[in-house]
Amino acid sequence: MKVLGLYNYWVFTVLLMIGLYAIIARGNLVKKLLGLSIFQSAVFLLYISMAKVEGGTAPIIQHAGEPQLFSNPLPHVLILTAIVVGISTIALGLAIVVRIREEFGTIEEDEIQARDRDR
Amino acid sequence: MVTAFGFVLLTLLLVTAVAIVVTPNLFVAVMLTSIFSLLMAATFFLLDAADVALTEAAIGAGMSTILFLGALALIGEHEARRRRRPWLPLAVIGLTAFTLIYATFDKPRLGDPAAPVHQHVAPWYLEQTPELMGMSNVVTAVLAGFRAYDTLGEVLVILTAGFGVLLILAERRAGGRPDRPPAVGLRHHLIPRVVGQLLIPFIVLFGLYLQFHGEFGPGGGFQAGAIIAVGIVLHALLEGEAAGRAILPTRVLTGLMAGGAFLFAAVGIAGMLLGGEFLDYSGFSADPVAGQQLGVHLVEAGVGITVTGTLVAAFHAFADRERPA
Amino acid sequence: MIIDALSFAMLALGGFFVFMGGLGALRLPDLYTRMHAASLTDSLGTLLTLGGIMLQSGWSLATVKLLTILFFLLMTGPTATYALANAALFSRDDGPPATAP
Amino acid sequence: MTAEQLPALAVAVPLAAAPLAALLGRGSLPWALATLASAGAFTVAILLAAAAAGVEAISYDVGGWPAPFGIELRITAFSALLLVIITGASTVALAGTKPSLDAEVVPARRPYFYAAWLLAVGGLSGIVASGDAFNIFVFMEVSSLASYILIAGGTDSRALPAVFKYLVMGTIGATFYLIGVGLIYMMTGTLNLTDMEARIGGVADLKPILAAVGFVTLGLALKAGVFPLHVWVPNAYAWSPHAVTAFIAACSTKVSLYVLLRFDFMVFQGSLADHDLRFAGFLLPLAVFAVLVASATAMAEGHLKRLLAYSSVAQIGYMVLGASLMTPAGLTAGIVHMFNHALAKGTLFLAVACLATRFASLALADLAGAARRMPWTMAAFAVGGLSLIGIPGTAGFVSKWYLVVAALQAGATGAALVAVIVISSLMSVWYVWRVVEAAWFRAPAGGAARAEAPPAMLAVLWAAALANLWFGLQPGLPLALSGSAATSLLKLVQ
Repeated sequence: MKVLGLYNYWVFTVLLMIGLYAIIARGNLVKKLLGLSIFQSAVFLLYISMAKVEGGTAPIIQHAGEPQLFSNPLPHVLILTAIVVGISTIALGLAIVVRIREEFGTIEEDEIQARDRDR
Repeated sequence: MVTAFGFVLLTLLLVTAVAIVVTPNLFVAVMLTSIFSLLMAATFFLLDAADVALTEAAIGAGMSTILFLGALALIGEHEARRRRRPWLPLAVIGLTAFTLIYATFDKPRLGDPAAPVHQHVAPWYLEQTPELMGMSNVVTAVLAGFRAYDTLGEVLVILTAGFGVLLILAERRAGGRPDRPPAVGLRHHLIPRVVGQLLIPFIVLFGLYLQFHGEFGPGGGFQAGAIIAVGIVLHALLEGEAAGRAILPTRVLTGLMAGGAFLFAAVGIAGMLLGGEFLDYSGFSADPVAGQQLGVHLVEAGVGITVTGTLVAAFHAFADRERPA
Repeated sequence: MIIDALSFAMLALGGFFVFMGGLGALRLPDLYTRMHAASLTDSLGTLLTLGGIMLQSGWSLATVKLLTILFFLLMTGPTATYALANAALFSRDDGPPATAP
Repeated sequence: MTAEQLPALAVAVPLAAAPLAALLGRGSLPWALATLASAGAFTVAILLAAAAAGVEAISYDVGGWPAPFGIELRITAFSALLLVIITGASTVALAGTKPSLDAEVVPARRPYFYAAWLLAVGGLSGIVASGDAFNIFVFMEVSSLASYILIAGGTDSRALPAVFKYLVMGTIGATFYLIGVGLIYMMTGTLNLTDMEARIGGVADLKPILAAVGFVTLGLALKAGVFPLHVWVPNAYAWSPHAVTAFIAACSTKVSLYVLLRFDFMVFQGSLADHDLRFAGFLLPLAVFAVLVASATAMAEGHLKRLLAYSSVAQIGYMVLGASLMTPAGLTAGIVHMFNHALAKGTLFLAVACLATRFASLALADLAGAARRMPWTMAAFAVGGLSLIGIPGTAGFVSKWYLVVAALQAGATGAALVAVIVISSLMSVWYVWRVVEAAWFRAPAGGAARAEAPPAMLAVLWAAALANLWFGLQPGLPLALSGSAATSLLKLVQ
């Protein structure tokens, strides 16, 4: 069970790496943003996985007073925040990419660099 | 059974992520990202994070996809293929992966109730929420109450992003295609239009339900704001950009964005004026618990207003732009 | 007992249609036939699956919610298929015939 | 409102003013509100600095919830110093560059631009005021997103690729930080920094903590522009509006450095044996490379703003160098250099903003004879340059002197470090001289008619230049704050 219990963390690691690879190795700016979005989602998975309690339920107290087992609410709160931060970054990044496309006529990193140098 | 299902979902997540990176068509990649978000939302739900799942579905799979598509309409969908030397990225990734895998070996097993993460602060929230806040959704109580300051920061992040999109796309460039017909949406397509119009009231209603029911069940300002924004965006998609703008002009949207955030900050400052700390709601009413609830309502309202305004404004900023020649 | 058996049959059949829909979307030659296959998932697949779950949940709030979900899916699914077909018809671009969608 | 509310006010004033600035239309009103709110925050910061100088920390429970459950604001001497730097730089940069801002920010963008400026101020203040690890992440994102907007807010389209690179690298840095915080939270169950310090010692399984050290340090080093993670810095500084460069160059990377030191000295030091040695072993070489390589690049750089940006990377190296000596003197030097560098670089970039009102291009070749056309501007630039080099009598000398003293205490490596400091100072003489030579000793291309910057800009520029001299001769206040910051950071290092 030890291995199964860590599967979430391994998926987190691999997703993180896939995202990071897309960011670093891909020249297309939209691809980079998509990679960034995977990269951030991976971290959400890390937090939510650590919040899980075996046999627990969502932290909504139905019958006050009865002892119940709940999953940890704090990481949920943190990740709610992080999701919003994520889409904010993506939206801003997309706006910049649109402007780059208008100014430079391309969204490939190396072509932008080439045109940047010509100016 | 649930474990096995989670296992499958996680594996699908991996497959989808690889497909996103590999596909040369950006449009396909964006649609796959939407699927990725839905799978992620399902995973969160299995891990008992109902609120997070709702947010991921509404924001990750919904709004984020719409924004990507709006941008792709201006950018074009093909990725250029180039041979690049992948050694440096691979080295960086290898090192990071090694660190993380190394770290996992001492991590507590998934779901272990004795893990340190469940010991210190978290039980306090679960115990004190009914007493101090008088609400059943602990996530909402922590989000808008105990850690409301974080949430203020979060509202400001999305406000900043909204202002950023408006600022960056404020500059209009000549050289768009003049012969392009004005965007009329799906006005000439009867079936989607009728069905879509039928759905919009329900979408908005569901958003409002989430807004006001957040204390008792999954929901709250972020989810509500995102879903209401989707409803408004759907209207603009069906009736055309101009009609969408007519019901909520940029001026109004800016007002909503700024107003919601200012409402949140003002609630905080009111707490100070009433003799407490910043964001202390207990002074709002003679009964501290009622004061807390009022404060949470106001704060969530601010969140909902800002999120709606920002997402709709960001959509219009992309949709209302002419594609460069 | 009978209800259990019925719901099991519905779930299994629903799963089968979803699978066939997916297979068709992958294997059929062009966009329109693929869409035809995919709509199988939308209609029969969801109907049977949700029906099976409804039988399991009995008369409760969950059933009402499931009915609502079913209602929305039955409305949006065909509309989405229509919009897709329409877009394909207007752009006259069926895509390369033998690649995965 | 009483003095107890000051920590919250330091953050709330700019943040509450930000949405209002967006509603004030396209005229000068947003600018006026931003300047006013910034000046208000500056006043709060000075009051806080006075209050924090004598005590270990001022603690403030947001929402009235006690510390590990609610979010705590924690103002130490270190954070108060940074608050002064942030709000001071913002106020000066806003007040002193109105004509330059009017020229560079088109009217349609102004309401959002000034709102973003206030959000950047509030976000940076929020980071240094916060005592909660996740809260720091949230405000880091507020300030980062706002900075991206400010940098892209001008008319130079070269800023766009630069800001995209900054956005991607900044997000990676912030996400790495978030991973690190998650790992620590996983092992300690708390997010409050003080609480973390106390509980991290009880963690038996150290592997996640070690990984967290790596992620937090790397993520923050990325955001701080520590060599070799500085590649986003030069272009982001160079092509942004000049007022923005003056503001961001003065404070933004230093705030990330602050968080880095806060974590490494206070949180990790308590639990990990020899953490200080590993920290120094990792950062000291990077600092030395930063100082030497970035200075050398600046020597060869042909564009004034990029030259100054590379110099900033080198100066970050000095701060890291001081910190990684792990002695009170070294840390004091590193921290006081944050203040003095903000003064010097702020002055230099303000002078650049003045130059840009009359010169279309800021390439060194195009600045020939600038001193004949704008003698007052260039004189102030020279004062800032002297302070950057570290000539006695200027603020820059104070930190260089402390740095040399601290290095001399460090034995054999110390002597080598002194050599590095001396060599790099000579290099900075070279690159400042290149500007001076172009401005004074080359014939102007066009006419040599006097065309000074607007008087309001000159007045603020000279106030900043004179501050360099004042704090060179009277370094008591920043030194006292830095010294007390260094002592509190080092309390866990044996």
